[in-house]
Amino acid sequence: MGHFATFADFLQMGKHGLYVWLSYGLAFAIFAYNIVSVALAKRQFFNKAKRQARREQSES
Amino acid sequence: MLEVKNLFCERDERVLFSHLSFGISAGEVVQIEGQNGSGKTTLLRILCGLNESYQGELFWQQKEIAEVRDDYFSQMLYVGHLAGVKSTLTAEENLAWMQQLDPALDKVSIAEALKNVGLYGFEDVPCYTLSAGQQRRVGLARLYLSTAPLWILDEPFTALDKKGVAEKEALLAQHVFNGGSVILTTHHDLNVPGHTVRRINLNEVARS
Amino acid sequence: MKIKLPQWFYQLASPRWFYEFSGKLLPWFAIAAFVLLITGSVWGLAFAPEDYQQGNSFRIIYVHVPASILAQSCYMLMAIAGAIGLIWKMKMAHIVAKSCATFGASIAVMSLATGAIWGKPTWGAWWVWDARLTAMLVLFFLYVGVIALHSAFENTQSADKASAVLSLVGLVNIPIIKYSVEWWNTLHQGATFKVTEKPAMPPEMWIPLLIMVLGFYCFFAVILMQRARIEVLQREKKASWVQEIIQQSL
Amino acid sequence: MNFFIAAVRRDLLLALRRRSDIVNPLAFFLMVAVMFPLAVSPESKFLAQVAPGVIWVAALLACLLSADGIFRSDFDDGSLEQMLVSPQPLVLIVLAKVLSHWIISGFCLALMSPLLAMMLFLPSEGLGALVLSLLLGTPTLSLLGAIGAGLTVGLRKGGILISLLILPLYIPVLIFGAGTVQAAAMGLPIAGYLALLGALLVLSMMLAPFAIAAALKISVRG
Repeated sequence: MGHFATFADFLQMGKHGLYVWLSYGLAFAIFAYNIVSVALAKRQFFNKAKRQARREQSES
Repeated sequence: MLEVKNLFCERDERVLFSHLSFGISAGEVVQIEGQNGSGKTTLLRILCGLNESYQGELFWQQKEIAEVRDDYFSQMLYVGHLAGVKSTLTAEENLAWMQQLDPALDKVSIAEALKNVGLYGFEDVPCYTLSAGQQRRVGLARLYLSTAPLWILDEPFTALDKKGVAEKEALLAQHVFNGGSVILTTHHDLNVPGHTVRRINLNEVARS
Repeated sequence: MKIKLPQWFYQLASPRWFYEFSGKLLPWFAIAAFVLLITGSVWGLAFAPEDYQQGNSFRIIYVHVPASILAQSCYMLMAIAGAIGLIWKMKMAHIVAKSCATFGASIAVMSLATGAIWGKPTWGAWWVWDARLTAMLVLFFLYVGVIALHSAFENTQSADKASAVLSLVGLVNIPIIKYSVEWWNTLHQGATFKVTEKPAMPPEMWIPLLIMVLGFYCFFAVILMQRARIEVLQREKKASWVQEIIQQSL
Repeated sequence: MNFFIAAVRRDLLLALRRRSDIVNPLAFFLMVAVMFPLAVSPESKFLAQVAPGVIWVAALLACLLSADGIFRSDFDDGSLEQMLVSPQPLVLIVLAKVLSHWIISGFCLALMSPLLAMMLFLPSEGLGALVLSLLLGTPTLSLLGAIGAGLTVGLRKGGILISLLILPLYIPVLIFGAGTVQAAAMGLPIAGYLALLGALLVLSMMLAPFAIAAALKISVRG
């Protein structure tokens, strides 16, 4: 495991495990938020467009 | 004087007018017609540079307006829905400020202009004590002061009585007679003595 | 103000061209971002040596520093795009600026939060009025202001132009704010432990940092393009080419 | 120049006719400073220490609150439209409006600040520095506030939004302004601080009017 002897050591990070994993987790969460929000916005747009297309079809 | 070429404007995803072209030369009165919401006010605001969400070209004396802005603004008088009258100032102070703002306002004295709009004796009363019609007339007193050749007037006759309207029509006639021109919107049947009024209907333009 | 611009600039200004071009670029950037971020994190977390003073908490640098750099350059891009939109009345520039705002705010939050977490083991407190952190907080406020202003307008064009003016004002102010905050910080605090002003880092430490920075930028490019593409579709939804895309998605 | 003086005179006249425009920021300034000892501690030693900051924050908030109204009435009654279609340069009109706003807010606040300094036990060495720093710093606050006012004048919910936009920009002025007073209270030289405040003022005088004019055009033209 590179710098660390065992996997447990890697998880523990000396005595700073909590802080290191917390910040990486947070960074990951913000990355994920960006990806998900973009995907949601995209789906929302197409759903709305579809509904509008259906509405126009039923009108005509 | 003023020329509009191929004007296109839409608002809230609705086309107000497209391919709108017209010109106005010295000594002409042009009345913009159309139903409520047909874009009359928008058109007038575009003409005096208060609305930029349009496509097309505007020319003043054969030059693009954007290039001769200062010259255009000093030769154009705009009276909009809002009179631009400060209610805490007196009629006289209001007009004095308008004169500062627009150096083309100096034909007659302020006192005379106020007399012409029937506000003789109201010069030094704060405008909030005046009625809506009287406040409107303070704004219109500008017309008596103006030497600008082009007048753009948005519903100038609202809140005026019959006599007031007739007086304003006579004033327009005199302005046009002296080589000025007027673009206006109004719900009244416009009657400018001795002149024919050219009408542009925005509803027809939108359809074309 | 009439400066002739190269041809590609006008092409880029066309939303349709942007939509098609970014569609081709997107997968490459996405792959690059993924590879760089994974490599950088694994290297930074597991292989880089620990800091002799801070121990393993030093590994937070690999997310904190790229986030801070990106938050600042994202603001710059937003303001420059806004300026281009104002001067050359370019639709695409405003779309880019708007997409920058939301992303930039989220990345500023990342920088602040990881900075605070890093602060706990190094300074013993979650929040320290350190000059860099304070300046980042102000940058976050600037982002919030731009987003709030944009959403307050009903008319998209006015919203674009107004937020462009605000972000330009902010851009002029950022160096002044940074300088004043640093100056205030040295005035009020003794020499605090400066995290980023250390003697030169060994390559095993800075190479993963570089990889992470590149990864963050690639990710930024991916999200920015995606957001801009959606915005393009929304704003051009009456155009026939957008209608075609919608038809295809049915 | 005549036009500039006329524009300043008009705005001052308007403020004089509506006294509340002048009195309200001053009353607000005083009240914030009164709240502080009530909330924290009336002990003179402590108050003397925080007085520079409290007075500066109170002045800053008073400026910010009154900034919202710089263009509002002109926008509502159509005067702003007339300013935009006039051949007079908009930047000049804007500068006149900011100057008159400063006279009725910042300038009066600076004159009133010794009273607050006394109530908060500011050491007498800091008194001159307080007035000077406010005189030099508040014009910058007016200029920046006018940018926010110009951007939000066409919006219904202007009030809280303007603070969101402008407060971050106020930070440098606050730091150097309160720093001046603190330094003076400790008997340190203040020329450097005043020079920085002056530099901020010059810079914002050169750039802000253009930003304000652009903001107003956007608000009116849509």
